[in-house]
Amino acid sequence: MSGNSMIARFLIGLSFVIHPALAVSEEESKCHTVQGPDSDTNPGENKERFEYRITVADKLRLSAASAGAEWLETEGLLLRARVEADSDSWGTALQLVQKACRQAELALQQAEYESKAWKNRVVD
Amino acid sequence: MTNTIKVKTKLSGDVAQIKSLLLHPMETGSRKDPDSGAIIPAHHITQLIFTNNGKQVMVANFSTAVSKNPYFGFSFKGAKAGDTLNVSWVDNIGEKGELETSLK
Amino acid sequence: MQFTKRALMKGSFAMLALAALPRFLLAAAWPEKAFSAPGMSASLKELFGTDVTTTTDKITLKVPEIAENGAVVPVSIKTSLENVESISIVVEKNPRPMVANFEIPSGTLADISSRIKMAETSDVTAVVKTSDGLYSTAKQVKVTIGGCGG
Amino acid sequence: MIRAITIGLIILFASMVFQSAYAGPPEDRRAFIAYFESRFPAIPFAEYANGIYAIDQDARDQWLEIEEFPPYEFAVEQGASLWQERFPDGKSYSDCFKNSKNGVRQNYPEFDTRTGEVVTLAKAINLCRNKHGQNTLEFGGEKILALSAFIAFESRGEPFNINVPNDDVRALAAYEEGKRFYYTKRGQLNLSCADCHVVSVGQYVRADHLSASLGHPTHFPVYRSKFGSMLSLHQRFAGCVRDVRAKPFELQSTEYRALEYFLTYMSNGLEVNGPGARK
Repeated sequence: MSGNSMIARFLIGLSFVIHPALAVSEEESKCHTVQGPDSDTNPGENKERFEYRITVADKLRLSAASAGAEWLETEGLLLRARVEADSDSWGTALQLVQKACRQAELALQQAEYESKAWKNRVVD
Repeated sequence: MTNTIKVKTKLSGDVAQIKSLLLHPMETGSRKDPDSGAIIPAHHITQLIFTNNGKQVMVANFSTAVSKNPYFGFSFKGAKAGDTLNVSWVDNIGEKGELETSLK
Repeated sequence: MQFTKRALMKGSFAMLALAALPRFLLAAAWPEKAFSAPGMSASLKELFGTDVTTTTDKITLKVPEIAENGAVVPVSIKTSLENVESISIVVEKNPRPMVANFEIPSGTLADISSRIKMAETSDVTAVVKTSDGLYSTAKQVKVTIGGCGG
Repeated sequence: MIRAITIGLIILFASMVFQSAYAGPPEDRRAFIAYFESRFPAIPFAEYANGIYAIDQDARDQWLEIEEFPPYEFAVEQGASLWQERFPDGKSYSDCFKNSKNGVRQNYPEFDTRTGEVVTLAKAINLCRNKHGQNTLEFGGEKILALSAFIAFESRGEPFNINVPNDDVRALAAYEEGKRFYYTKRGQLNLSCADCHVVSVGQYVRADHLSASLGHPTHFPVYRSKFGSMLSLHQRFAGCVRDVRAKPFELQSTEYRALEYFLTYMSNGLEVNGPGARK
């Protein structure tokens, strides 16, 4: 890895920087995609929809955690989602859940891939 | 309790080399508490004074921009083994520290 | 480079704690105005009555080129100038540029070292007051934002 | 003739497979050291104990200035007085750490064949306290850091001598777990310890040079200028894990203890030079 690409990796920061072969496609994803703010909201059903999705996301997060692969911000995103939901900001809440859910999914994929891949990096 | 002052002295002829390390937070007064968000008030050493056998050999005046747990080193002439070196500091809220040692 | 137990222990055994005595009665007052002045020129004027200094190569200022950590920048100053009365460290870009001032009575060598905080990349200036005026020398120290650190 | 060659090849091949499949700790360590030696031919082995200051001259000069009178001396002093305290049963720490005259830092982490656990120095301090009816000190807290600093100080100059007993499969499993942790990419940045500290060693991360893994544990605990306080190796691990944007593990967790076991074994032969001073 060159110095520049190393720096680039750090600068990318908050975006997903998982190897392309690892990315979970939208079709495979267990997470619901939110198209934009409020596009997915529907008075009366918001609460139910939110609770379902946050449960899915949190389960994925816990699976990632038990694989020792949980990402730094995932739990925080879910906590923020809960705060938004409590103040009826359903659009924002669902977006945060989606982001956390995708993070958890990618973390799990990462753990699965790494369960074998790490061996290829051992200095020998 | 740990003294807030540590001193190392070295005599070469009649020159005493003094190195000192002080235990002090040296708060600038512009830092915020990460939890409460409240500004942490300035708390810093203002003067550090060295006397040798009662004669003042150094007065160091510090602002908040001297590093946390300050280090200060200097040398003076006319010293001999057995001289009494006194080191003392005072800070902006009136706290003090003092240490006395003999040169060797 | 070895840091031996012996070298350090020697230092720690040299200490002896005593009850506090009011040594501060002996010293001149802490120059509060110079330390709270917001600009380099103002802080020099507060302390010395003027901000005019003569640059000289007779002051040796040792600072790093790039600070490892802006919170702890080692600074050493010594000078071959005669009749030195005080040495000051000034960091131009600090919110309050006057960092420290050391009063040098006769018999004390004009040779000091300390560690200072720097808010950003700036010139560090050593100002030496002698019986015939103010002298200075300056060097730039780069302060960077670390990656991970240590 | 052909048969002899075939058999010879089979034996050769089998031994290669055997070797790579069963590369044990000593082989790992030799390869690890050889890697850094080929990356930095000018740096003598012993220098790796100085961490980043082995490869960054400007930073080294500043570090040496700090070492003129390092702020960790307050922690060493505090640790020395804690070490001398007597427990209510009349015993003290020196009763738990048998060969403490030559220091003990160099022997930790130690694999306890009785419990099957990796025991780090911090763990050993608390085990000692518990054995003599004392409460458990908070990991990463001031007291345990002061004791660790004092113990490291008393052990200076002793070469690390971590043992992975080859007659205990659990010891090898713990070592392997640490090794796996070390090479596993994690977090949003998808980086392993080795990505930064082996593959990209010496390169910049923003304004910092990446230090070599060889020698990483020798100087802990350290006084970090950034925090103005002492920091344990596990707190540093947590910092790195956070830096790659993964959720850190608990201090003294099985994961970090295994990692410390592996990493310190890699540094066998380097001298204890803790406590250290870092930016």
